[in-house]
Amino acid sequence: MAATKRYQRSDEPIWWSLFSAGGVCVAMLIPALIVLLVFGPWLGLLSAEALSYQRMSALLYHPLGVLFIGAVIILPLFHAMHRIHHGLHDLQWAHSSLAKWLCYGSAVLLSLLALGLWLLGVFV
Amino acid sequence: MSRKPYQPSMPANWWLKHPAYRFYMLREATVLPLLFFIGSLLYGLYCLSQGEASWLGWLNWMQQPWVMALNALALLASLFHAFTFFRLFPQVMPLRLGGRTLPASWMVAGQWLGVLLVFLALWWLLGGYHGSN
Amino acid sequence: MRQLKTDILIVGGGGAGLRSAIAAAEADPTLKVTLLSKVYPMRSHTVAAEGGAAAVTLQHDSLTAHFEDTVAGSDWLAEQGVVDFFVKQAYQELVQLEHWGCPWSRQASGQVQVRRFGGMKTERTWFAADKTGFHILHTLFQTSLKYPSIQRLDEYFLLDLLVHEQSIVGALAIDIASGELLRIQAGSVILATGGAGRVFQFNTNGGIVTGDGMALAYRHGVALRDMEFVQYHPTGLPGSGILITEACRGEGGILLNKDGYRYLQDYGLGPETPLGQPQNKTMELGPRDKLSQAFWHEQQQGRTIQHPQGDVVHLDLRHLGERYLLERLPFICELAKAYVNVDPVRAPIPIRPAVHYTMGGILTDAHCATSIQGLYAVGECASVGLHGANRLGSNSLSELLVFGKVAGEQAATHCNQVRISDSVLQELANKAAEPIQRLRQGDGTEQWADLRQQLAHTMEQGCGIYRDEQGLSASLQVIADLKSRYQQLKVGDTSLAFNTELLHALELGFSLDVAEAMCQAALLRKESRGAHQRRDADYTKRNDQHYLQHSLACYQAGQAPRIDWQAVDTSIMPPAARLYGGAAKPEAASNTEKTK
Amino acid sequence: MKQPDSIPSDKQHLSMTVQRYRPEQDDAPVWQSYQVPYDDSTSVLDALHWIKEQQDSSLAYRWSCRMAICGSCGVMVDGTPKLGCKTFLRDYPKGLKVAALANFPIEKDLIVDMNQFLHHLTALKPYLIGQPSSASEPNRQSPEQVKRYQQFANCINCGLCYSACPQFGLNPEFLGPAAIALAHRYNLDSRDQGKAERQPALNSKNGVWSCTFVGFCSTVCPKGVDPAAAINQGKIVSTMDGVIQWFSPKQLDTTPQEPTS
Ligand SMILES: Cc1cc2nc3c(=O)[nH]c(=O)nc-3n(C[C@H](O)[C@H](O)[C@H](O)COP(=O)(O)OP(=O)(O)OC[C@H]3O[C@@H](n4cnc5c(N)ncnc54)[C@H](O)[C@@H]3O)c2cc1C
Ligand code: SF4
Ligand code: F3S
Ligand code: FES
Repeated sequence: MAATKRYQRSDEPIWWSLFSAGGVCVAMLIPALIVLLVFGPWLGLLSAEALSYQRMSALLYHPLGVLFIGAVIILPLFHAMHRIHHGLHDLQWAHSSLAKWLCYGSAVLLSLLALGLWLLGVFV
Repeated sequence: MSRKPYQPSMPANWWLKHPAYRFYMLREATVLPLLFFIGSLLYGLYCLSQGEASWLGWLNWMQQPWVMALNALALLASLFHAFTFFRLFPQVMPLRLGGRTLPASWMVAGQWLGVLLVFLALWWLLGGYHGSN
Repeated sequence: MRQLKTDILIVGGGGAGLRSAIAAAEADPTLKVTLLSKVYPMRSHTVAAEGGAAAVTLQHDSLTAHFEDTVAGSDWLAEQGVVDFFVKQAYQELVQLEHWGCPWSRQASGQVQVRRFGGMKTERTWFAADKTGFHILHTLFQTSLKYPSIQRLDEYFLLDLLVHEQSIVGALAIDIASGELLRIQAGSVILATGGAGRVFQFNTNGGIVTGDGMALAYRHGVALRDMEFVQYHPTGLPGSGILITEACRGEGGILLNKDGYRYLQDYGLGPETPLGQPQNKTMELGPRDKLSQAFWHEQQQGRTIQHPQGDVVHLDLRHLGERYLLERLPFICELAKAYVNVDPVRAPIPIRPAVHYTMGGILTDAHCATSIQGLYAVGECASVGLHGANRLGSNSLSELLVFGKVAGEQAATHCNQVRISDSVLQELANKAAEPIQRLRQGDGTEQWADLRQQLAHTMEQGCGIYRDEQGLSASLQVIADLKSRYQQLKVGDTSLAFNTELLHALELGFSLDVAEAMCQAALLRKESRGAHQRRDADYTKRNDQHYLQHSLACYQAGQAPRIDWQAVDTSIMPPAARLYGGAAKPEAASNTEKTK
Repeated sequence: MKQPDSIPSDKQHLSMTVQRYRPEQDDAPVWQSYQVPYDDSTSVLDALHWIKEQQDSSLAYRWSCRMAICGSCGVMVDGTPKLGCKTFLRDYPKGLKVAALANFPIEKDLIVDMNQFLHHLTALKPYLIGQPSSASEPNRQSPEQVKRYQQFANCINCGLCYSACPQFGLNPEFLGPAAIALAHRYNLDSRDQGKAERQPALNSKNGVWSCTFVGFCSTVCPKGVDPAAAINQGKIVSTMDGVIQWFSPKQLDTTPQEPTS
């Protein structure tokens, strides 16, 4: 069995780690966030004042707000784009590395956008 | 030659052919409504950075029926995702306590408890108490 | 016809074949070792062994004790020099398997655990839950992947041996996938083709256990020794014959007749042992032949239980408790649930005796060599002389390892250099190909399935747990008849690729020869010994004066075999009564003294 | 279909549709139906035997132990991979369809080419690598240590998980559930020191990383091996392995690709 095949280490660990972390966030945080943000006012769980501009910018532009951005936007983005990337392969629509670039590239760009908007809020 | 192996190929719609595959695809598809919700958040983030009027506009936008409907879908999707994800966790990371593996059902229950706690914490953080006074 | 040249050809990918392949590869890595098997190695029937493998392990045990148990178990028909060698090697072989990764069950201290087994004085059976054979086979198979010199021919079927002037020169095989013939030239050949239990109707054996290697060696003039000794396992499932391991009784399971009575105490195996305290060599832990015979008597007296698939008795494990059962006997629980719809935690398992093991086989010397230069045989297909008239459970898995190693090393050192011209070899191969060509063109009327069914039926009838002259003669007659009908076989499937009908037809041909040797030897052994029990008035007792001898069935084309007799090596422990249960105690003690 | 004479009238029967493919005459598989007698204990394998012996002797399928331990008899039953000998007609009173295992090339009728599977198995060095603690005595291993890998040692190489796994269907180079479970088994064995030799293949694209945790492999496994768990635990191992390689300065020079010899 003298197979002298060379194995190339896959770069998946990076994407998979982000995907998994994102998966945890989506499972743990997103349901609560949707319930509160979307249905909170409507269900009377939150007062109008709770979501006021002042409170929200105070909360979000707090230095720890970046964690929030990471947990509910950036990681879920990578989670989603990872699944889309594999889904395209599953559907036999795209096998190329182009699909991979597009998927993870857009996750990166949107993440940068989120960070940028946050920085904008914090410093401007 | 008597050998002529027949090479099967995966039909394009293979994922419709078995309940297990449909379940899998549904799980993968949970990210589509999720993306919409993430988009909503990004939009909110943008609006917040643009000042109060714009933020109020976003809050209004979020209460549009079609936005709410799509986000309701995102909620269902995230719950379904959580359901599948929590079940996988004990498989991927079996926890051992004193030489015994923790029963999977405990770990699943623990995670749902986590969801509940997160909800309460977030509610508190967002000012849920305001509503109660 | 494709051609291949190799140094050592091993036929059979079971425990015996794999162990010898590894031994040969280790003995001389420059030799080309070819492992040929009609099924992928891990499908070999070794995979089904459940209970365990024996070797003296505990402090208070001794080689002498294992020796005595084996010889007494064999009803003094074992070759004592061989047994002596075997008990000394067994431990190292099991350790070797441990070093190769076999997941033996362990004690809390991390040491290997041993369990009780029928006919053994002391706990000395190593086990891997109740899938010992499975783990042994997979460990061997996986280990064999390490050796670059071992080349496998998976799903190749051995058609014949190529023998030139009493020396082996190779073999002819068929590539099952394509139907092509393959001529293999080899310096030595090891047959490790397993037993022949499938010639009987109710058996614990897999479909591949059809006696192929036995028949081929036999046709080439190697004698089949002690073929009349066929072991019935007392606990097979009704219908399928699927084995419920002896380990169930080792763990404390009990056998009950229809009155819920532990009937074994009526057959010299008592006194009754308290529930949950099994005792070696007593009651349920008596030897297999005695237990199967006891069933037969109960059945005669109407004390067995009616089951849709025939008469049964009950194997009760309920008192062991769910947790213990799932830990120690998980596979048994799985099998009982699937095949008889019984959960052993809640209900007793219906069981009946089923043919399990062929003690006899290809005659070899203590080094696994046959009378053909360069041809070796090992494992269940061989008769190296370990089991005599009755094999003790858990001795045969150890046998595969101990003698597999011997065979591999012998084959490596005696890889013979017979010079043979290509044309002579081709001539031999062409001749060997004739039967299959005939079958392929056969235009008869007989169906393989019918003949096989009738063979299995007549063996069960005439050559079962109890035999007599009339029954055996009748079976021989039927077999002779089947053999002539075999000449009229029609193989409906004319394709080349995976023609399994053709293979079944070939197997049937082998089975017929083996069955005939069994019946003929049984007919001429006019005594009762071990697994061979005669009902004829004069033959119900062991008769050392005339029959302390091996039978040798010698092939005679066109007629039943000639039976020769061969002296038995009893140099270490002289024949004595074979006693179990309470009766064995003083006797066993004095035996030990004698031989120590 | 007309009922053949040989069916005993006192037995129930049902329709079993079997996939046929005769390489010497067919270009693609076709279906053929049989009326098969059955009772409570008739397995799919028994039914195939019945067809072969009574109806069509050319039907080809693999089997050996008929007790769910040799791994020969995998087939698709109504689209789900199963062991023929452990699947019972009593559970399909409306009839059933039996086909060759999915995702493998079909050789004839229900027989598929298993060589790729064997090849993948071999690639991962599924044997103990390392020296025993003593040449003549067994290594010590506590029951807990056995338990860590035992489940993954129970694989009978039946290949059902490969038929269940769409990722293997899409990419036959994927080493697949059983092979990775077996590698994991040895990696978890306290006696083994071969992880470094197995890891390059596991770390590669066709190793653990082709799996998207469909999980169906574990559902169909007749022996409770849970290959999905093995692979996904393997993803953590592979990730850690990568991190370690990343941070260990000595390793930085060598490429992560390694010959497997
Ligand atoms: C259900 C069961 C349980 C058992 N339990 C125990 C136990 O607990 N302890 C114990 O010690 N013993 C046990 N035994 C007995 C023991 O398992 C067998 O005797 C032993 O495994 C036989 O091994 P083998 O290598 O000789 O043959 P097998 O494992 O039967 O292998 C035979 C090989 O030969 C090949 N072959 C045969 N014919 C051909 C041909 N024509 N062409 C090419 N290849 C061919 C087959 O493909 C196969 O690879 C048990 C037996 C059975 C049936
Ligand atoms: S993991 Fe399970 S399904 Fe896969 S080959 Fe092994 S036993 Fe079969
Ligand atoms: S089905 Fe396939 S994708 Fe992974 S979890 Fe099992 S290997
Ligand atoms: S025939 Fe052996 S697993 Fe089914």
